[in-house]
Formats: sequence, structure tokens, C-alpha cells
Amino acid sequence: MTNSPIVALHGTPAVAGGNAPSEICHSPLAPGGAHVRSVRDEFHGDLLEVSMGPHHPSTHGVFRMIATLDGETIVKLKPVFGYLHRNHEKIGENTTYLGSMPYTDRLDYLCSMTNNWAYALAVEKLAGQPVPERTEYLRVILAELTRLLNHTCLAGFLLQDTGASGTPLMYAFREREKILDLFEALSGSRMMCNYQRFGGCRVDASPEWLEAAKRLADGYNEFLDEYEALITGNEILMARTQGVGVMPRQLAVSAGITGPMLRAAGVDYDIRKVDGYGVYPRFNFRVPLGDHGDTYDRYMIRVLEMRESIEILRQAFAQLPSGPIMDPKAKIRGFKPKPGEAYGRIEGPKGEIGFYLISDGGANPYRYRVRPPSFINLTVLEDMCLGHSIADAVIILGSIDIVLGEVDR
Amino acid sequence: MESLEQIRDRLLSRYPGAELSILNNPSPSAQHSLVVGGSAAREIAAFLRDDPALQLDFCSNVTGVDWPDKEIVETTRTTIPDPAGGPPKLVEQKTKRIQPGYLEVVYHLYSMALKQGPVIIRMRTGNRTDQVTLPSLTPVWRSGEFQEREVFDLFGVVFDGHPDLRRILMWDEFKGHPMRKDYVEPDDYEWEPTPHDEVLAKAKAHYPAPAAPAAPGANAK
Amino acid sequence: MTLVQLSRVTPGVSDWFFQSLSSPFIAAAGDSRLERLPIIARDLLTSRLPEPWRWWLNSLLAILVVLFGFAILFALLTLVERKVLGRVQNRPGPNRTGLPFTKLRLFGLGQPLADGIKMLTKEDIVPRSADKLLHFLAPVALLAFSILTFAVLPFGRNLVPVELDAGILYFFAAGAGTELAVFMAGWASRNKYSLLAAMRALAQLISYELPLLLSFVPVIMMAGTLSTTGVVEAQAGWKFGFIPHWHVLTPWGFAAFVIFMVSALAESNRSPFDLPEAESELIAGHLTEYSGFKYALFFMAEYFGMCALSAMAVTLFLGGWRAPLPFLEIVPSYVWFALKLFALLFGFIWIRATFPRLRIDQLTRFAWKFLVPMALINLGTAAFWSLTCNWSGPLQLARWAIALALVAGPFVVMGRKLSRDYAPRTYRYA
Amino acid sequence: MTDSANTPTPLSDADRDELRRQGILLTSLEELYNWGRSHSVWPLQFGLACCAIEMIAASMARFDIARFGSEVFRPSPRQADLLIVSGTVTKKMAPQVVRLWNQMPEPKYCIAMGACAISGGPFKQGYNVLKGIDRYIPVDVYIPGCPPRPEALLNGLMTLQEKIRGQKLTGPNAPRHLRADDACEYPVPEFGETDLVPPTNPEVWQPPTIVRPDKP
Amino acid sequence: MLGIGLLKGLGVTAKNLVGSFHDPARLVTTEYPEQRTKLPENYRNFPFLVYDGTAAIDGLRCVACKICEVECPPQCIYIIPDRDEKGRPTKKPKVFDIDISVCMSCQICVEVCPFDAIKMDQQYEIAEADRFDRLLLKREALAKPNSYYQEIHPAEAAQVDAMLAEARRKADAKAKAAAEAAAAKAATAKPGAANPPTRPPAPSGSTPATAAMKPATAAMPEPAVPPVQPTQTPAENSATGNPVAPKTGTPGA
Repeated sequence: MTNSPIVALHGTPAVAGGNAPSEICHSPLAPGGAHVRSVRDEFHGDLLEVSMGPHHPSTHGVFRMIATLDGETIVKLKPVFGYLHRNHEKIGENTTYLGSMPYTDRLDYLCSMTNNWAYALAVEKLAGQPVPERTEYLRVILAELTRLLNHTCLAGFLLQDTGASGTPLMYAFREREKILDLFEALSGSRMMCNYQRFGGCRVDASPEWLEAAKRLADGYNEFLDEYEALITGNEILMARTQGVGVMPRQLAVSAGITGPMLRAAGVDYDIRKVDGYGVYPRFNFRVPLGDHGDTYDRYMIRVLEMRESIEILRQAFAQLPSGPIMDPKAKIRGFKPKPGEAYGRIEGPKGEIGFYLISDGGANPYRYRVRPPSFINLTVLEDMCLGHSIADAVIILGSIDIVLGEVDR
Repeated sequence: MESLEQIRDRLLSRYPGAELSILNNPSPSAQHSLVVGGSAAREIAAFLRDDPALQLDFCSNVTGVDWPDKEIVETTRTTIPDPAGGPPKLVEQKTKRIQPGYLEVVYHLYSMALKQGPVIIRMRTGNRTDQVTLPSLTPVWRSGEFQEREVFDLFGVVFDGHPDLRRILMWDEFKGHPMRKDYVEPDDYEWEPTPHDEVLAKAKAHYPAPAAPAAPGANAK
Repeated sequence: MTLVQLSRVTPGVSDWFFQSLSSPFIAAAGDSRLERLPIIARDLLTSRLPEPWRWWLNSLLAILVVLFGFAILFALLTLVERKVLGRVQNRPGPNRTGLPFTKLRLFGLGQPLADGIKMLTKEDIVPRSADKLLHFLAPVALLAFSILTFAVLPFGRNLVPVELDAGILYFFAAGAGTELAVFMAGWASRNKYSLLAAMRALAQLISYELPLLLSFVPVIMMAGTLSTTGVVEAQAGWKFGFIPHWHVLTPWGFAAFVIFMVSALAESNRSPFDLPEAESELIAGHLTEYSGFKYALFFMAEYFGMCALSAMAVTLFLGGWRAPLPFLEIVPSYVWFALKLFALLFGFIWIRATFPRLRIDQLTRFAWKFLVPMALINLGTAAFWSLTCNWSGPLQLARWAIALALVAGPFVVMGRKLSRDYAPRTYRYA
Repeated sequence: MTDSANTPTPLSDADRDELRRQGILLTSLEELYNWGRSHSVWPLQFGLACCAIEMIAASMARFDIARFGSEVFRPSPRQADLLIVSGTVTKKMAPQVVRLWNQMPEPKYCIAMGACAISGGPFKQGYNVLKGIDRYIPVDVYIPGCPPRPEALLNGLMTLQEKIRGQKLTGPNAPRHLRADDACEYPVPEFGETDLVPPTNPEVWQPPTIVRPDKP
Repeated sequence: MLGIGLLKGLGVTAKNLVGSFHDPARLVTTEYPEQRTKLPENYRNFPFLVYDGTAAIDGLRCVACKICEVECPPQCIYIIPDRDEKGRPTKKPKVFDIDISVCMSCQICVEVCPFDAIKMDQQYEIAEADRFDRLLLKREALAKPNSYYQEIHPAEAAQVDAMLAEARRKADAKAKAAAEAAAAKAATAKPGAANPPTRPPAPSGSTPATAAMKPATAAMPEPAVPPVQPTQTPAENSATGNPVAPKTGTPGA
């Protein structure tokens, strides 16, 4: 076996450059040998190549996997991207800083509020723009609501992938609608909130809105209990997910996995704790960690995170100060930060969502880059799927929690 | 955490020949970065990852930046003493020169073990046309695998040592690198009812010539 | 054709209907007009005809009634399934499609009609590379096999289309043909997903054929007959006047019933065993390349199979058409049969609304490592039960205790073994 | 704006009664056929982007597309009647969408849901975004919005049902699948060096020309 | 024991099945065409142009300043300012097109408009068979009266109206002061001259609407903060919105 494993798997090495990858790939690439994958000869037996997607019921959009199957066992799996590559970054460089804000809604279209926040945070870092305290609290409230929304939807979609006929998804969306009602009442749109501004936010939350949000947060544990009664103890689900798609710790760190997926692998890294952005240091919450790193852990970590989010929400409602929502010096039109660059990141529901901006002093960013968590989390898809069956690949993909708007941008 | 200068000094003492410089970031974010020459980049990256004081085991973000060729007009002023004995004459001489552009790849590194960061390292290609090869850092941080492919696809940086360098977002037959600043997108402006600026200019190619200038703004079909 | 031939070679079938009127099993209530309504109606139509014609026409009528009855049941069932699924999922389900040309909505009763019209008129696509003959034959065969199974089901007192001595054997023999048809569909489509589905279907259907067959062997042992009417007769009467002698109310019978229903779920490709169709994995599995009416036929066959297996479960375990309590016998027998059938079909829908899907290896493992041993042990339990049928008094209690232990013990042990790989977890916090 | 005056209006009840009184069997059959297919529109389970989430939401408990008999989202195009193009069609995806459309059996319908599917929407300036799926396949109903509310999708579905009910099976206005010149298969574009080849299907895509003066 | 989790799950679905017949929390469907959920006041779909008074086109608040056209991220607005016979701009849009097949409902046009001329509509039941004609909204389709705006966004509209009225009052006062000053000046310059002019000298813009708009701009010279913060807390609301009745007439007409 002179060839490195990765090359054997990837077939033709590269397009250009005539690189000779074998020397590097031979070395222990990452601590823990992250690149060591099971390898089989392509001509070993009767292999079947199945192209799943871009139109496939459980690729969560237009993702595509080319799976080589031995029977039903996956021996090779190539993700294919780009079916929803809608040039977000190029458009971001051709429009103003403010103009990109509504586009960030469409990145991860389930969590527009956190995308907004990440972008606003990056721009505020770039321009040195302070944010009023009330807005910081509102941001936390909305981000945690978004986390509830996203994790609820994920739990529903994951179960849909395992073949439940829509019932868990329906319950998840029943709750999602309640959160969307809140978003709509506050920002005017169900999904595309376009809510944050640099140095504040667009609309203040009325007391009635806060009351409604509080009611929702208080009642959410009840829903989670019901949902867990339906699903968590279900033997079929446990059999389907436990031990499936195990991601080792070392691989997770090396591959830049973030979010619940990383914590399911047992790595204690939550940007809310690490960076302490916003007013998160003022809240008391715990970070659940998984010990197995399998699909069940990834599901359960999200459920537990939702329960923590409810705690954060309760504290935030209790502490919410009054005051302005917009920094008086903040500019809406004619916003031109000084030359420089900034990378701002927050803990989105799917992982670290970051924005990297380079300003040349103009009205448009010179470089506008999104660090998409679900795209980078997909790095380990093949590693997790190898040796499992095609039915497992579907739920492993589901447990990564991808949204194609963000993967392909 | 160590400052960037300390890191640089330690790196220089370890790899004396390495090309390292610090790029200052004037913005309030104060995220300064370390410009690393391509030759020893992979060793330096491995050092950053494995050094116990740094342990930058998490490469969060990999991105490309295109800096196109810039035409720089330099004005040199020379005083020529007046042979006639008058006051010396100030002569302005303008020279145009093309500052060659380059492609830049930026890595944002964090440490999950020590919960610190970011350390930003950048690598630059020689130019934008033929010297676009940089060492791939995917062998050091696996998270670069797709992101470097994306930089290859959209910017055209060739990563030497990348295990699977193919186009990732665009289709394989695609020519060009769309995220470069000078990329011109294909023309499909047959129906552009609300164009402005350069879109308008492009869309006009599809418009019939206005029949009569007397009816400006008429939305005739 | 097969049906007719079978009935002709079986002795005594031709005049079974007449004999049955004076059958000793008819209870007093069974003589009511309502009870005999189907037979009276049939006789009205055919009694004037000469004997050989009469037999033919009677058979034809039986076939037509069964076919149309189940076709209507199928239509209704699709609607009921959609509505029940809807209700489970906090929504009303189809409720706007009523009578054509009117504004009547009738709670969506017109939905199956609309679906039928659309399906019938939809373009039929056969892939260019498909095996055209097999592609066409698969739905036809599937439907034919499922319809054949209806021949021996006792739908009510004296209401069995064909009285066969080996009716149960015939039922499962005919039912086994569906496996072939599913494989034909998957193979002929020339589609990778269909092929995978076909392989899955074979593995699944053959695996579950075994527990299915083993689960009702105790019933045959107890009843001492392979005839469906015989099995129903064996469950006649009430203990203490109110506990019916249904097989399901014995320890072995209950276990057998559960095994039978689980296998029936798998045999009819219903969730959580809908692996061949597995929407989230294999698009539509073996149905991927079927459009229009062929697809409708598949759909129909699936529901027919579900109905047939439920009806057989009713016959074998739930006392067939018998009323649960003596005084309820005034309700006609076929109504009881229908009610029990609906209850089981509702169970199918309910389970579909709740469970995720198994994986193919777990599915087969469940069949071979759990259901088959359970069914075999259950055979022993049933043998014990039949050997001790004359125990009485406190011994009766001991009989129950031993039988229950014989059922529950292996269930717990093997269940543990089966679920060894997974367990609920607790999580730590950073 | 919302009266949908341009959609073919179905027969009025009075007309229907008149026709029925005259005992025109064909008319009744036609109506029954149209009624059947209008009440059993099974969409393809096919989501592209953000609008797909709203499409899913429309099938969920709050909005319940099942009331219209359309909750049967078929994953296989062979069994679907309605292609809801829900989201941005990129150039990389466009051939697959056309292929899916070709794989669906007639009679089939297409709803372009959301700004991106109609015209490329906010992303139309992108180099990889198709400016409207109607460049390649015929669209029956356009639902603008970014994304349209689920109610808007239901409204679009009802508009489509009205349209189907109003179709005459013979004559020049016959639905596409009953016309002799029906293109059974729409040409699937191929990947070119920068764009799809061909960039449009001229048989489907006939935009009106715009005359704009030079901007002052 | 094997099966307990399954039975629990069956229990949950059974609870929901039974609950759907008596518990409104378990039958959450809004049967859309017949029932509708009430849209929140903040809901936004597509922009429309507000006009004052009854004349739809003449009363438009829009002055064709093209700020929204420039700021619109997907560039779905197209404006050509109108000119009078002499070629001077009349501060009215001659063409104002919004391509709602492109619009992403982001509300940035509303935020950047210094004249409160463009607002977000709540009409979402749009399904058309022709996109070229029906989805390109012209000036005529976009113009909607202020009363409509007050109807769909009551709190916001009251605030805007109050602000506009305040600006108009200030402008009037300023004009009056200017007129008085001019009169005084005239009086001092030409003592015993005839009546001072009854009308204040018209500002540079010729149409009355512009006269009213001018001060509005003056009130917000640089829209650094969003000109309208749609929902304020009620306290703020009542503080700003009390004295002025909603204006209906065209200002200055």
C-alpha cells in the first residue's frame, strides 16, 4: 500500500498543479490519525454506485452524495456541493454593508436571527461600534429562540429521515410556528427577519411581545417532554442511531467541527462560553457533552441544549433592562468603516457562524466571507458513513444538521 | 496568550529561514495577522498546532482574498536648479507602474484545548496568473479540506498537497474563478425591468433601440 | 381461474351454501334476517336459475362482492389513513374534496374518487431500458396474488367465498406470491433504487414469512384444522359466560397474535417495516419507476394485502366473525368481522403514525433472532396448554402462571439480548 | 392585483347548468376529469432553498395542505403531478430540474414559488443563478414573495386548481398534454464554460422586450 | 423492557389523536381560505407608495430622490424622475417600478426613505400566471392612500403622521417667520409701502407637495438613525403621537 489512503479513495488526485500528495498524506496528518479511513479496492466486487441527490427526499435540499455500495454498505461516499451556490459572497462584495444583512437571512434560512447577529457582530468589530445593553439582551433572547427553533426542526427532520411518517416533524413544526409567530410579530417576517443593525436592532420588543415570548419559553419544556416521550425512549430510534456515525474527538477537532456536533463528540467548546460575546457571561447555563459521538448523542445534545436555552431565556427575560435599542452614533445609510479587517463569530445553532470582512474604506466590503458551520461540519461525512449502510448515511447526514443555503452559499 | 510578535519571534528562532512578517490591522478589531511565506508554511502550521503553549488545533476559517494588479501612479518631485540662476524649478515626474496583484489565503486559527485565539495566518501567491501555488494546510488541519477546495474553485489558488483538489461549488467544466475581482459573469439580461448602473449598461444590449426619444420611460412591450 | 379450479376440485364446495344453512353451529341469533341478509339477497338473484348456472353465478357474485367490497374499503381506507394521520399530527387531513359538481364537502369523502380519476388518466411511463413485460406484469401479479387470498376468508357466519379444507395453507401460499411480484417490480424498473429495494424486499419478506407461518401453527394445533371456518368454530363459546374463547385471550394466543401482527406489518411493507419503499432512503423503492395506474395498483395491492392479513388475524386469533359477548350476537356476524378488521387496520395506521423505520439488518435480525425463536417457544407453550386442558381449580391458575412464564420469560431474555447494543443514556455537563 | 383576472376563469355555475341541461355527456366527463385532477394534485417532494421550508410548513399542521388533497408529497417524479420550484435554481441545478420535469408524467403542472424561482430574485445578480426557471420549463403559476407565506402557496395551489378546472380538453386552449404539438421532453441544458448551453429554451422563454430611455 | 418506549410513543400519538377532537392546542390548523390568522402589525411583504389626499399619482409622497433605488439590495426598484416642460425636475416619479418577482421584502427601502413615502404592504395572496406583466408593479398599482397605511400599520402610521405634521408645522412657522421678516424688512425699507405679500414666497421647489416635503427633509437632515422605528413601546408612542390628528389632505394644497 504505497498510496495514501485518501488518494486511493479520492481517485484522481487533483485538477491542476501536478501535486504529489502522497508524501504529506503519509505522515500522521492529524493527531489521532484523522485521515485513516478504511480502504477497499475499487474492483473488489460488485459495487454499485448510487447518486443520492440533488433531488432526494432526505438530503435536506439539493445536497448530493455519490455513494459506492457493496450490498448496502457504503465503501465510498463523495459529497457534491454547489447546487445551491447562489454567490452570496460575491453579492456581498457588490452591495453595501447594510444591504448584505437581508442576504444573511438566506444563508441558514432556519436561523436568520443568529446569522444577523453574527454579521452585525463582525461589522461592529470592524467599525468599533458599541451596542446598547437592551439590544444585547434582545439578541440573546432571539438567538436562543432561534436555537430552540433550529434544534426542534432538526429533531423533526432527523426523525423524518429515520422514516417516521411525519408525526415528529409535524409536532416540531407546530412549535416552530409558535416561535415564528414571535419573530413575525417582532421583525415582520417569519423566516427572513433582517432584524439586527450595526449598533442595535431595528424594532424594540413591546411588553406584550416579551410576555408572549416568556409564555413560550415557560411552556417549551412541556413540549420537549412530550416529544421525548414520543421519540427518545423509542427502541427503534435507539437501535437506529446508537453507535451509528461515530465521530472521534480528535477527528472532530481537526476537522473544525463546531456546535452540537462537536460537543456530542465530547469536546467542551461553546463559543458562548469561550468568547463570551454579547451578554452571555451574565447567564448561568451548562454545556451538555456526549461521550460516544454518535448520531444519538448528536440528537440528545440538541435536546439538552434546548433545555439550557430555556434557562437562558428565563434569565434574560428577568434581567432585560430598558433603554435605547440603537446606539445614537450608529449609521444606517452611508456606513463606511475604516480600512481594516475583522472576523466575528458566534455560536449559531449549527456551530460557529462567522463573518470575515475586509474593508477598504468604501461603502461595500472589499471581501465578505461567511464561515459556514454546516459546510465545514460536512467534512467528516464520509468518515462517519464508511462501513455503514445507506439507511445510516441518511440519518448521519440528518444529524449533521445542514442547511444548503449555508453549505453552498 | 502570547502576542503575535512573540509567536513570530519563537517561530523565527525555530525556523530561521522562514519568511514571516506581521500585517497590522488598523481597524478597531485589532486582529493582526502573520504573513507566512509559502516555503515553510506547513512546518510552521504544524508547529502552531502542536506547540504546547499555543495548541492551535482548530482551524476555523479558510478564505481567499483577491488583490488585483494595481496601477500605481508615482509622482517624483525633483528640483532642478535653474541654470539661469533663478530659484530652483520643481519638476513633477509621473511614472506609472503596475503593482502586481496576488491571491491571499487567510487562515483563522483557534485553540480548542486552551480556548484561545484567534491567530490569523496569511499566505500570498506570487501573482494572479502563473505563480498561484501555495502549500495546502489540509494535512495539518482537516477542516481545510473543503474550504481550500472552495478557494481553489472560486479564486484559483492551487494548493499543493491537497488530497482532492477539484472544483467544489461550480461544475467541473467551468472556466474562470468567479470570486476574483475581475471576473465577468455571463450575460443573461434579456428581461431586466429594473436595472441600474452596470446592469443597466449590460441590459441595454438586449433592448431594442428606442423608437422615438419622445416617449422616455414608456414601458412599451 | 385458479380460484374457480380450486373450488371445483374441493369436494362439497358446490353445495356448501345449502348445507351451511342447516349447519349445527348456527346459534339462535344467527337465524335473524339481518344475519342472513347477504344470503337472502344472493338467493333472490340466483334461486330461479338451473343448478349448474346457479353455482357459477353464485361464485361470480361472491367474487364480485368481495372485489367491490374491498375496492371500496381500499378507497375508504386511504382516506381514513390520511385523516387519522392528520388527526394524530394535529391537523384535519383531506376535507375539501366532496361530491363532484357540487359544493358539498362531505368531510373529504370525494378524495379517493378524485385520486382515482387522476391516477387512471395519468400518463403511463415505462423507462426505455426497463424490462417492459416484467414492468407491466409486476403490479398485475401483485394485485392478483393479494386478491387470491380473499377467497378463503370467512367474512361472516356462512360467508366464505370458497370453503377449503386447507384454507389457511392456501391463504399463505397465495400470499407468498407477492414477494415475487415486488422483486419483479424492482428488477424490471432498471433503476438502482428499485434494485436495492427489490433486494431489501426479498430479504425482508422471506425473513418474515417464517415467523408469520410459525406464529399460527399453535392455532392450527389447537383447532385441529386448516380450514378457516374450522378455526372460527374452535373459538366459539364463552368462558363463565362472558370471556370469549378467542385464541388471543390465552397466553400463547396473545404471543402468537403479536408475532403474527408484527410479521404482518413486515409482510405488507408497512411502517416501521416499509424498507422496500423507504421514502427517505430509496426515493420510492420498487415503486420509483411506476406512474399512473400501475402505481395505483401497487398501492391497492398493499392495502389489499394489509386487509387480507388483518382479516386472517381476526380469523385466527380474534374469534373471526364471532361477537365478543353473548348478548351482542344480535348484531350480524359480518358486522363484527368488519369491526374487528377495522380495529386492526386502525392499529396499522396508528403504528405508521408513530414509529420510525428499522434498518435492514436490524429488521432481519429481529425476525431471525427474536420472532422465530419466540414463535418456536410459543409452539411449546401451546403444546403445554393443550396438554393441560383438563386442569381445573387451582391447577387452572398454575396452568396460567406456567404459560405466562413460558411466554414472558423468553420475551424478557431475548428482548434484553436484542437491545443489548443500545440503552437510554445520561449526559454530563461541562 | 389579486383578482387573478388573467387566469382562465372557470365556467360559471349558470353556464354549467345550461350545458348539463342540454345533456352534453362530454362536458360532464370533461368536468369530472378536471375535477378529479384538480383535487388530487400531488406535489413532488422537492425543495431547493428557503422557500422549501415554507413549502414544508404549508404541509404541516398549521396550514395543512392536506385539506386540498395535496399532502401526498411523492419523492419520485413518476408519481407526482406538480413541480413546486421552491427556491433558487442555480445553473448547476437547472439541468436536474428540467430532467425532473421531463420525468414527470402528464398532466403535470409547475408552480414557481418565490422570487428566486420566478426571476432569480435577490440572487439574480449571481454568476451561478438562473434567472427564473421559466427559461427552461413552462410555469403555470408564479407566487412572488421571499419566501411567500405558506398561505400564499395555498393560494397559489387554489389558483392552479381553478386553472385546471377551467381547462377545455379540445380546441386551441386545450391543456398542454392534449395538444399535438406538445413537447414531451424539454431539452436539458448542458454545462458550458461559463453558462448553461443553451442559456434559454426559446420555445418556452419569450420575454417581452423592454424599451428604456437612457437614464438621466 | 423491550417495547416500553414504543408503547410510550403510541401513547403520545393516541393522546394527540384524541386531543384533536376536543383540544384546540392539538388541532392547530387554520383552514386558510375561510379562516385567516391575524397578521401582526409589523408584517411586511412588498412595498407600496403612500399618497396623501385622493389623487393617487399627484399625491405621492415620493420625490423620486432614488435613495431607495440605490439602497435596494436586490435592485428591484426603478425610478425615472419626472420633469416639467422646461426640463426641470418636478420631484415626482415619472416611472416608479417595483419588480415584486425580485423583491426580497427586506424593508430597507422603507428604512432609508427620508420622506416616509414607501411602506410595506401586507397583501400576500398573489399568484399570477404571467410574470412579465403582472409582477412588475407600476406606479399606479403601487400607490395606496395614507388611510390604507393607517389601516395596516396603525401605530407606525400614527407616528409617521405625527412626525410629518410636526415637520409641516415647523415649516409653516419658519415660512411665516421668514415672511414676517421679509415684510418687516420691506416695511423698514419702504415705509408706507403697500400690503405685505399675503403668501410667503414659495421655496425653490415649485409644486406644493415639495414645499411640504422640504421641511420634512430639514427635520431629518441626515437620516443617520432609521427615520421610523416602527414599533415603539406604548409609552413612547403616546408621547409622540398625541396631539396631531392623522392628516388627510395634501399638504400645502
